[in-house]
Amino acid sequence: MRIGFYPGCSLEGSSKEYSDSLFAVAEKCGIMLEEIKDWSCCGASAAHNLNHDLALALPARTLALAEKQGFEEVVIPCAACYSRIAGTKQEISNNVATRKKIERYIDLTLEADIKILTVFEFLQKYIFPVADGHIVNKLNQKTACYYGCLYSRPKETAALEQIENPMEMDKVMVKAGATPIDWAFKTECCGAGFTMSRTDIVAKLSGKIIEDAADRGAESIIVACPMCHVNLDMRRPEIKKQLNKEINLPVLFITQALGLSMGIPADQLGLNKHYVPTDKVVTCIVKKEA
Amino acid sequence: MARIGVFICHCGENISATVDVAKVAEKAGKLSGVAYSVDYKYMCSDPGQTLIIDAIKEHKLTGIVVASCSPRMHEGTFRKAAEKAGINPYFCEMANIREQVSWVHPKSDATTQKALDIVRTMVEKVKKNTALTPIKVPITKTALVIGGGIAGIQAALDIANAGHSVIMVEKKPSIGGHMSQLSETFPTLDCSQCILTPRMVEVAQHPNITLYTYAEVEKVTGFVGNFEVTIRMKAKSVDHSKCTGCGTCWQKCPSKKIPDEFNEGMGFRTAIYSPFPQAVPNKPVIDRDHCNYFQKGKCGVCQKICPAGAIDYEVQDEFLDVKVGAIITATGFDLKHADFFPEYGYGQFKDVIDGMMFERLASASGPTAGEIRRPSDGKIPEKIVFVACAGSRDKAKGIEYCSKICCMYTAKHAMLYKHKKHDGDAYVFYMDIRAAGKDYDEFVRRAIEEDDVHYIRGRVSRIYEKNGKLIVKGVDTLMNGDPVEIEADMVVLATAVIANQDAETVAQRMHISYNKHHFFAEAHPKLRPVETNTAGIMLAGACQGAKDIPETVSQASASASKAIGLFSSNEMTREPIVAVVNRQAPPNFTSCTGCMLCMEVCPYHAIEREEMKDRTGNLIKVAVKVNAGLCQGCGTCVAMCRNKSIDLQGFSNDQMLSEVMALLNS
Amino acid sequence: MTPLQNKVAELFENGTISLMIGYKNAINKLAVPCFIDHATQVEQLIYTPECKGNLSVYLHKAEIKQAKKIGILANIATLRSLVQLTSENQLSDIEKTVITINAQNEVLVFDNMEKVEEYVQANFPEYTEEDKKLLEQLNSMTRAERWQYWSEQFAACVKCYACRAVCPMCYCSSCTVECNQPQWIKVSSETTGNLEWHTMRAMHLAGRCINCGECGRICPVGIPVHLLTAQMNLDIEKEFGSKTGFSCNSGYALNTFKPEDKEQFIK
Amino acid sequence: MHEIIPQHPAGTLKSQMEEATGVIVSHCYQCGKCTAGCPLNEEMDVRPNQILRMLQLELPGYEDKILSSLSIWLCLACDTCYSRCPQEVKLSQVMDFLRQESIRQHKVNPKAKDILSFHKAFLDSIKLNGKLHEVGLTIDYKLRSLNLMQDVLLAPSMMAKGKLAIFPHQVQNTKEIAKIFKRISEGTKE
Repeated sequence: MRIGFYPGCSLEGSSKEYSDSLFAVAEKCGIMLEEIKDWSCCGASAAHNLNHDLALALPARTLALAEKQGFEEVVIPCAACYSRIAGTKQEISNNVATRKKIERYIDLTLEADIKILTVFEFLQKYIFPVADGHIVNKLNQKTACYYGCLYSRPKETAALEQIENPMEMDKVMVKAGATPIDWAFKTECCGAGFTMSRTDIVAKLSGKIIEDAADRGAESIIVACPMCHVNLDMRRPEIKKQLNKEINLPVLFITQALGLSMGIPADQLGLNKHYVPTDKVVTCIVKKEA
Repeated sequence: MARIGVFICHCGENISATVDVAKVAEKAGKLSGVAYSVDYKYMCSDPGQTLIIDAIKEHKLTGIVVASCSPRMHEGTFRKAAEKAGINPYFCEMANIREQVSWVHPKSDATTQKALDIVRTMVEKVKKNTALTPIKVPITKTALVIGGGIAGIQAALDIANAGHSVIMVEKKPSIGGHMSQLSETFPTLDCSQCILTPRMVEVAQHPNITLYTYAEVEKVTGFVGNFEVTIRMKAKSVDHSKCTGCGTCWQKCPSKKIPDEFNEGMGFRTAIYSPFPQAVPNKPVIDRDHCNYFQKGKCGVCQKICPAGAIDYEVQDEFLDVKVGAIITATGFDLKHADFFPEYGYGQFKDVIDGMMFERLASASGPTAGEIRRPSDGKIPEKIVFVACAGSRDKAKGIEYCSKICCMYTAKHAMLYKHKKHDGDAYVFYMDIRAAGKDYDEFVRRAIEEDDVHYIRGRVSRIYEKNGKLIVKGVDTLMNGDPVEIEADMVVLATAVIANQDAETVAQRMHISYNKHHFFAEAHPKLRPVETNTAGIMLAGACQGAKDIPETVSQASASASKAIGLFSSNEMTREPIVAVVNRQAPPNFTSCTGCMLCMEVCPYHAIEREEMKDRTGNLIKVAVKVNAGLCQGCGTCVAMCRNKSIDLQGFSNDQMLSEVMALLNS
Repeated sequence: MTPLQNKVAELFENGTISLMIGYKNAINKLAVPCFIDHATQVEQLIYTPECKGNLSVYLHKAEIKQAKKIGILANIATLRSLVQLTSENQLSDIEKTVITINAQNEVLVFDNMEKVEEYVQANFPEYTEEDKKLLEQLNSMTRAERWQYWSEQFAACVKCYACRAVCPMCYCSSCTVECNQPQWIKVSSETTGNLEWHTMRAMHLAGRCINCGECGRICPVGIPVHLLTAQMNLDIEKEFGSKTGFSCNSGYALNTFKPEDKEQFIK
Repeated sequence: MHEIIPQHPAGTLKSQMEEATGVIVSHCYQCGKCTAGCPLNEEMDVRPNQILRMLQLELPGYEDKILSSLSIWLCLACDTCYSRCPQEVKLSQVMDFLRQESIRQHKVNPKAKDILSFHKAFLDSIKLNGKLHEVGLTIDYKLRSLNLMQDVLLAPSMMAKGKLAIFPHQVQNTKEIAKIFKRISEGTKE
């Protein structure tokens, strides 16, 4: 079966390392991902803030293209894109009138029956069955798995089993030989779309998250969302000002951490692209005992 | 030849305001078979009834139609009048021209015509009526009480003290129910066990009460006055006739780490156990799921050391069949548990507990001997947050109803804590305070005014743990929606009262109805609040809906009085509106072919198989018959029968068709 | 002597049966029912493709029941009706031995209904090509056309009740149509009354008809009356997933309630 | 940008909102759990439960107060409120609606200018390229918001890290996207 891949805008730009590391891990395990041809932006928070129809039409176009190109499953590693597209799929399949209207806007027909996989579902379904043979390293550190809002809410599209205390990422990290910590801010909001327009808010919300992780002894934060990554990694100067202290806790994408456990070089995983240095993470790694 | 009398009632202005009653009376008088017709201001009044009685006698009427209100109101009144006048009461029919005509239509000719049409249908029906006699059913004057909590105890004692025998069935090893777990009770703060245990002992010692603990009702058949009940006596593994309750066995039992249900898991018990020191009977049973002997095949310590030789590992569940006349269902409630509230971390954080756990902590017989200590480290909390409506009034979580008791017990909990820890802080997050009972609001005010409990109006969004404290994130909606964050040592959730897990099974076994939350349904929410729709089965306590102790006890006494009322005569009469299977001369006996379709659809299990035999006992025919005691006259069987072998007395096919034809042929 | 005749003779001789219901030759090579009460008469028995009649209809007759030990020669439709009648509690007091001849021309003897049920399930008959075609035609009509079709058909009905007499599922000792207090169905033979009668009969057979087609075959004026219940069976199978004459204890689709039923009224 | 803001029929704000979102305002029983869990409750001028309260009461002046509030622009659509709401009121959808209505009625709170500028710049970037061009968006946003100096130091380092593309990635047929925008703006005007 061909597995479709929807990178979304961030994975082509500010979070390129997320895409790179996902492909590196998939390649290592012999899984092929095929990018949806001619995909467009999901509209992100801007569209649903300003126009509901547009917020449905943009994701619908991509869904329709994926269907046309014969994919049964599409992997969407970006939490924001996942949330917009899964929400659109749900709204369209629940309401025929809406579907007809949107089909008219995008001038394409769609069934909205394609299966959408989050990065967790993708790893669980395709990587886990073969991962053990490829995992050679033990990350050997305490990690704080941070899920954010978009995987856990709203409940109609939540990709997590327990939305108040999700464990999906924690399971991946255990597999990679890390020790996930129990902490309080797994699904709190980081400030998301305010990354440029209200950096003060981002600093406040993300600061609380980083502080709690650090207080509980985490040595790294693991994320699966480009927005979370930008806010937690790139906004450190503002956060430092907000907290009045410097916390040098690196923030890794889940696929980067898993890639490290598979012995994929840090550069290939894009670890050099981060603002908070990731050297400490790499130095923690030990060879997995046979 | 029929001589029908028609009596048109004005019902004051109720009918006459929109219906031309005089015209109806006049036209009805001209209908075929009508010998007398009159209108009158209030037919149900004494003079009205006298008018009817006199007319029957004077005009030698064979049947009457009273055109007035719904038969629900006054059918009984007019049938009695007919009987007084010397005709069979079932020759009296009512035409409902109030609810079905005058109340729902404006004044017009059409309205008057509709009234006349309805009168005409009833005239045609009454022509086809037959004399019916009420059915007499004998009564077994023994009551079955299911459940040995305070509801069951109260009901059993009331019935037993009235001189009738009672069988009480309790599924746990001891009676006492949830009330035995409580610390002190609102609004008087008297000790729960102190007031309950004398009642428990009274039940055990009452000459009219037979108590079966560790037993469950397996099957209920029969009908009011004549129920047949099968009771499963679960294997106790201890012969209670030999056991002296000395306690040697549970002191020596090696399986000591079983979470103690009575203490809500905050303590341990042994595999052979009596649930609490004041248990009735205070004799142990073996919990086979946790007993080494039953699980691993070795141990047998209790048997070796029992001085009375009462331990018997071989004993199996036994079944006992009893006959009873009335059943009181007092099966109680449960509390919503576990990970129901993930955002409050219940089940995740040890110090987030529910109300019943707090009761055990506050109880002198509890795991901390009455000191409020938090489960995680046994420390006395400096600050406790109580969260009301933690599960109740929460549509998203599937429980939209109010659990009714939480406002009061939360105030009590906060008060008990403050009484024991004077410098501690108690906060209550609430949405509304529902304290509508006698002395209830005063009680809550006392908590606020005298004991300085801080009430915050707003719901808690999340609770998480940090540095050994529980961070409670709430809001004060009375302060402009300002967020409130409290660092607490312990959080008590007022979780929802829910129906017992097996409530649905129990209801189906008893053939009683229940709502979507599996609380048992009363026959009428206002006028028949303790009876079920199945005659002879009554409800007591929280199995019907959340309620506190005073209300439970009142309801238990009410249902007991229903049973006592039933037992006040040796037999009871029932309306003869029941289905009958026709009878024909042999060799047919009946046109029923015995396909038994009616048997499957009968909601009351009133249809039985009947075998027709000749003198020598040879089977000639298989058919069905209706048990008049069980039949409620719903008519489902009539609809199912293909060749009309079954008919409903008082509403026969013939009568129904006459009504329809009267309308069509007008 | 054919294997069938031999077998039946043997059953008489060892006392398994005291009366045999089977077919014999009549003029024009027609097969008609015959009733044999002794081994010496077995030579009359035939089993040819002409043996289409559903002999189970006789099991309800008081005279037959007196025989106590009954043997019955059953084609597949008869076997199916035996199964359906059992599920409707109609055969519990009859001691019967069922004989059939399979596609390989072997004589099979069943001494209990479980075996009959097993055989029926393994050899469950399809609708005939002719019936399928007719049903397709009827279903392709508009509602008005269909009403027109049946009105014309039933205009010819003479109310001889042969359809009822030949039907193994019409076993009521007194039929609703004869009920005159109150009178539900017009007794005279005219189109409305005829439609009433056939509609009622179809409703009473809904989900019970075993598709033997006897009613249509026997009709002296050639009304394909069996199509009504044949279509009803298809509908019921689709809606409730139950087949008629398939299981001895299946219950009746139209009065069986299950907790998972989508209707709420029963809860 | 204004052309794609939907036009709504007349009616009170509550009735329009209920019709557009399917949310029933009377379901809210004012427990305040939404506000209690809101990550930005402290920043908000009107708290989430109060917005619903004003919609419930419909007293004079409330509509303006809601539409010109900063709160509706601060809502991050994190959905914490809805996920814990005992009455299942979809507050994030209410907020979506109120923002659109606030623009339509020209009542956007001045303090929300930056947030709105960002959203508009974002959509324009998509309209132009079909995908988001981060450099283009940043420049556009800076011009609109006049926050010219913000993050000036960040861009070169991002580019050095390969996180920013100077030229936009585009969908193959950018006209398609423009058409969708056009159809919606026409469709919503109807």
